[in-house]
Amino acid sequence: MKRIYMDHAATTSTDVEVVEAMKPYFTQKYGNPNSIHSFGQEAREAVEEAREKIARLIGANPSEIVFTAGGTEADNYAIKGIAWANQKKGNHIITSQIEHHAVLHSCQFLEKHGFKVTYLKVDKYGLIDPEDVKKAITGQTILVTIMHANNEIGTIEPIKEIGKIVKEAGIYFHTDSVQTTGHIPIEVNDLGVDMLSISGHKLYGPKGVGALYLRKGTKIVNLIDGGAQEKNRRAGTENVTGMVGLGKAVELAEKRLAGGEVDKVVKLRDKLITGIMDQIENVRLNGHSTRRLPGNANICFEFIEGESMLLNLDMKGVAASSGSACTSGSLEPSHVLLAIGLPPEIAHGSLRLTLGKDNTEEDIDYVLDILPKIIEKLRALSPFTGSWDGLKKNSVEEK
Amino acid sequence: MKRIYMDHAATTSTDVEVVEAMKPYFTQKYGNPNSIHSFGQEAREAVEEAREKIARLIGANPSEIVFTAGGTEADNYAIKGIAWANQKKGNHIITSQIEHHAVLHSCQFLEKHGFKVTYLKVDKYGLIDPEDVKKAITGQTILVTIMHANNEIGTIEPIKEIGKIVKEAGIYFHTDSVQTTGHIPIEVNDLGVDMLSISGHKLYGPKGVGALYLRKGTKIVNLIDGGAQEKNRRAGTENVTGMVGLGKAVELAEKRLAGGEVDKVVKLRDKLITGIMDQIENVRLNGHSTRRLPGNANICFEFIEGESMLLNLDMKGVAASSGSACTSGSLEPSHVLLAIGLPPEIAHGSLRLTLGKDNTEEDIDYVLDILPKIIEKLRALSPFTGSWDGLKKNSVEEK
Amino acid sequence: MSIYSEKVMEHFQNPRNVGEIKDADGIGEVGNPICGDIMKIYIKVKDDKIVDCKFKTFGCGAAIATSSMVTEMVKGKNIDEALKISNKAVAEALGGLPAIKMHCSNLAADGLSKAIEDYKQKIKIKK
Amino acid sequence: MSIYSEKVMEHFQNPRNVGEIKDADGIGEVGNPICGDIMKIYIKVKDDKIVDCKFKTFGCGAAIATSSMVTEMVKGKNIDEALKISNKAVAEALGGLPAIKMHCSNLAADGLSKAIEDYKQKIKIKK
Ligand SMILES: Cc1ncc(COP(=O)(O)O)c(C=O)c1O
Ligand SMILES: Cc1ncc(COP(=O)(O)O)c(C=O)c1O
Repeated sequence: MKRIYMDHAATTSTDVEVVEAMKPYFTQKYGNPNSIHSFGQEAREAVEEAREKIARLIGANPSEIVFTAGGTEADNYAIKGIAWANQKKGNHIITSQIEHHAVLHSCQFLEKHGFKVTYLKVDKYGLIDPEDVKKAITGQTILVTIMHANNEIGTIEPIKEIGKIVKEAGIYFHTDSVQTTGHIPIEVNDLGVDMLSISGHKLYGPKGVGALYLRKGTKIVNLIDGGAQEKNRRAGTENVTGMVGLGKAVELAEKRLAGGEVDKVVKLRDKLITGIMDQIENVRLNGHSTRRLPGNANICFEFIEGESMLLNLDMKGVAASSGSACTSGSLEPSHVLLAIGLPPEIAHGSLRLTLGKDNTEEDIDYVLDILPKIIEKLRALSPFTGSWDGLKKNSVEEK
Repeated sequence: MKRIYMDHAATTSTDVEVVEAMKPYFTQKYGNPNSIHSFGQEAREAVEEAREKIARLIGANPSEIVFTAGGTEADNYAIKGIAWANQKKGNHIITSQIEHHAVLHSCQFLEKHGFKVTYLKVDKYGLIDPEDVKKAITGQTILVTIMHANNEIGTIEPIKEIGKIVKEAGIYFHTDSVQTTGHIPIEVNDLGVDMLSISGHKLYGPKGVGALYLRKGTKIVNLIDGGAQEKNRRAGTENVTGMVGLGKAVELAEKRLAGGEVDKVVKLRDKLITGIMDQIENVRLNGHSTRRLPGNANICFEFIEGESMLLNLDMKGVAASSGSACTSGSLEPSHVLLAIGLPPEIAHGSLRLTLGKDNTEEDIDYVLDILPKIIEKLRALSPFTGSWDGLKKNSVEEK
Repeated sequence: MSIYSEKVMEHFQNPRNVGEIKDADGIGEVGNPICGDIMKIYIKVKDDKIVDCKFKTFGCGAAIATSSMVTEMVKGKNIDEALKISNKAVAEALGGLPAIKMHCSNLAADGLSKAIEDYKQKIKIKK
Repeated sequence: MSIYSEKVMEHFQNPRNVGEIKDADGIGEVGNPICGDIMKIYIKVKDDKIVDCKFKTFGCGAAIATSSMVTEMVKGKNIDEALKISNKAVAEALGGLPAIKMHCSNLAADGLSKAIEDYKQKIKIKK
């Protein structure tokens, strides 16, 4: 069976060229970069080369790049690290309701330790109003952390505008760029951020490696203590293959960005969205129509539930995801979909199709062919099809 | 030139079989294990298989294995996690002076947050006296963390004896097993530990992956917050290739352990140590003669400094390490060598040769051939050769 | 490879007894829009025996498969036997469910019980 | 590949002017056993000119190479010129040193200065 991967926001395949670049560092140049001997020094060279590539992509200095084990660690490091290091200055953090759990749960950890967190609301497109950031800043605020683009609905936030406000207030500014780095152009000085989180496996690099851009002079406490690696900022023997892989992935992404890859993906995405909206009734596009990630299509299909769509798509060879609770192990549907104002029963019917560099026009045609049938089949099973009137909101039981 | 790797305590090559096992998960089965579609589920299956292999090696239940990004993260997680989760019970932690920096610096982080830490002394062999652990326990003690074997001098600690004492006191017991897992037999119930840190790249697995054994019922707070991965114990998209690699490495280690690999390495190590002691004067073996890691030889050569030995060995193709300050970026020589009572000028002259599964009798012969000449050459440069009398302890300047 | 057993997937793909019974003798509704699972079970009873059973379900794979399974299990049973069918029994009949699905999405037997209660209530009123 | 430049490695492998000068006119010792670098510089002076210079060093690659380099740089220089040789100049002559080596192991010029001071002291006493 044909297999079509449309879940690139969840993870991407590791590019074949990336794997090739990593290979020698498994079995030949396998030294510890901290070792003085040639095995160590050849690994060291590779790590520093990778660091330079990342720095170049985002307009930073190589010494401002700290490797981590992924986007989640980068977020934890930035948020907890700034909090611990600057608690004498203040105990207030500003973030948004639609951040990734890596950010939200880091904030919640800090709330248990005496910090106060403001979770900013978003509008129906998932956009944060920079003015809200301004209003939320107090004399106690030490950090603002707002994601560059949302992983579920794809909305790209006005980071540059927020950056100006935060800079004026003399506060640290972090952005979770896991969904944007390598996919849209990024320049840390243009965005005005002090910290920026990157994850390898979202841009055709390996899983288990990421980076935090850390502006020179930023006062931060380590998340992971131990050896003197990463200039004393992140302990642990360097994941050399991972770093080399991330470096290569970034290099390839830079080329794609320069080569107009974004336009190609946007065109496919728009064809997909339009095709669905044209063919199927009672659907809603989540997120913003233009301020969105190139590959992201997120649509709610009323009267049915997300997981059942995913299973049907999977049986037809299409990999997708949903903001339905059932796919996450939690009970509630996606906090992002609730934050943009969707009622739970509609949030459960979301389908996220995220396109990548290897998706083709044929892939889109295929999905546009099978999806209407799947929706029809599931709606035939639904007690609500045609209207939500059957939903006895007050009589249904909690379990 | 012949290249001989004798720095296996720093890192090992990734076994060719391990790399083969990882490969499909880069470019084919690249799904996110949390995704419901087949790409995700085939990755999930691989991750759980790897978990089972690790559990089997150490006599644990698969649900008690939490993957991390390495030994350092496992140590940080265990120590900080227990501290934060149990601070209402007490604020005292017991460890030793010779722990890895991943442990020591985690403890120092906690000291800044109101915890008290006892750093137990060791004897001249680097051994901890279980009675000292007993004496150090107070009503406030919540955690004892003692390494299974020391990474520099190879001394294997009496974990089982300590485990009994700690268990009797009803306190959590963690051991850093980074240097022992896969190299000597380990059984968590026999050792009596609640937590045990593992690192992939010390046992022919990939770098950037490790695991923490976490006994069922252990009350711990996460180090890395975010998604619900690892049963809510360690957030971040799973490093599938890393986990698969660690699983395979553990599987191969289990076979080697069963096949008497340890004896082979011990024989080579003893030949190396004896050969050096017989040929060169003014040398001292660091660590214990028998209670030591199979592959570890750590010897001080008086009157000369470690880095200069390493450079000379490297020029002859031999990769080794030293406890000299010059190799670590810090100013002081190894805290381990100081803790076993060596004066700094002697600690600086340490050479660590750590053997691995692929070292041969010829490798040993080669080192025994070139090392005496190197020592002789360097001693000819030394102002102290023959005696330390020239060392004007009081007149030398601090810089 | 799937998060579900083959049996679950089989029922999910080919759910039995989908639909409503217009002149049902009892209707049971369980679930919760927050959790994302709502099941409606319709029964037709004759001489204390369940002669027909249909369902409509809004929910995940487990919700749909358990609904389908319970309608199969109940047919031909008398009311007392039917009331003994537990959610656990339905899950077992499907070859098990993933742990996270055991609570929220495994309610079909409860739905059936509710339908039977509804039937009993109606009978009472008639009498 | 090495942590050091080629020039450093060349001096490290083939250090110039190793040894002691038995009847030295000045001896300078710098360093610290904690840091693991101790250098002894011996000079022979004739008409205010340094005519010979030797060293003995306990230390890392940088310590040995800088010692060797300074003995080369100083030969034939008069005392005032020799005093102007800085640690930084020695490092530069070697094509640079790794950052972590700039402090602890780059003391050879200080050792030379000390040897010159020692010589001046001795002269004074003689006078
Ligand atoms: C005893 C010990 N603990 C912890 C570590 C840290 O492990 P990793 O390098 O995987 O973070 C090491 C090795 O570096 C070690 O030898
Ligand atoms: C916006 C965002 N932040 C953080 C993460 C976490 O990154 P990682 O999975 O590399 O830990 C993800 C993806 O999972 C993400 O989409």
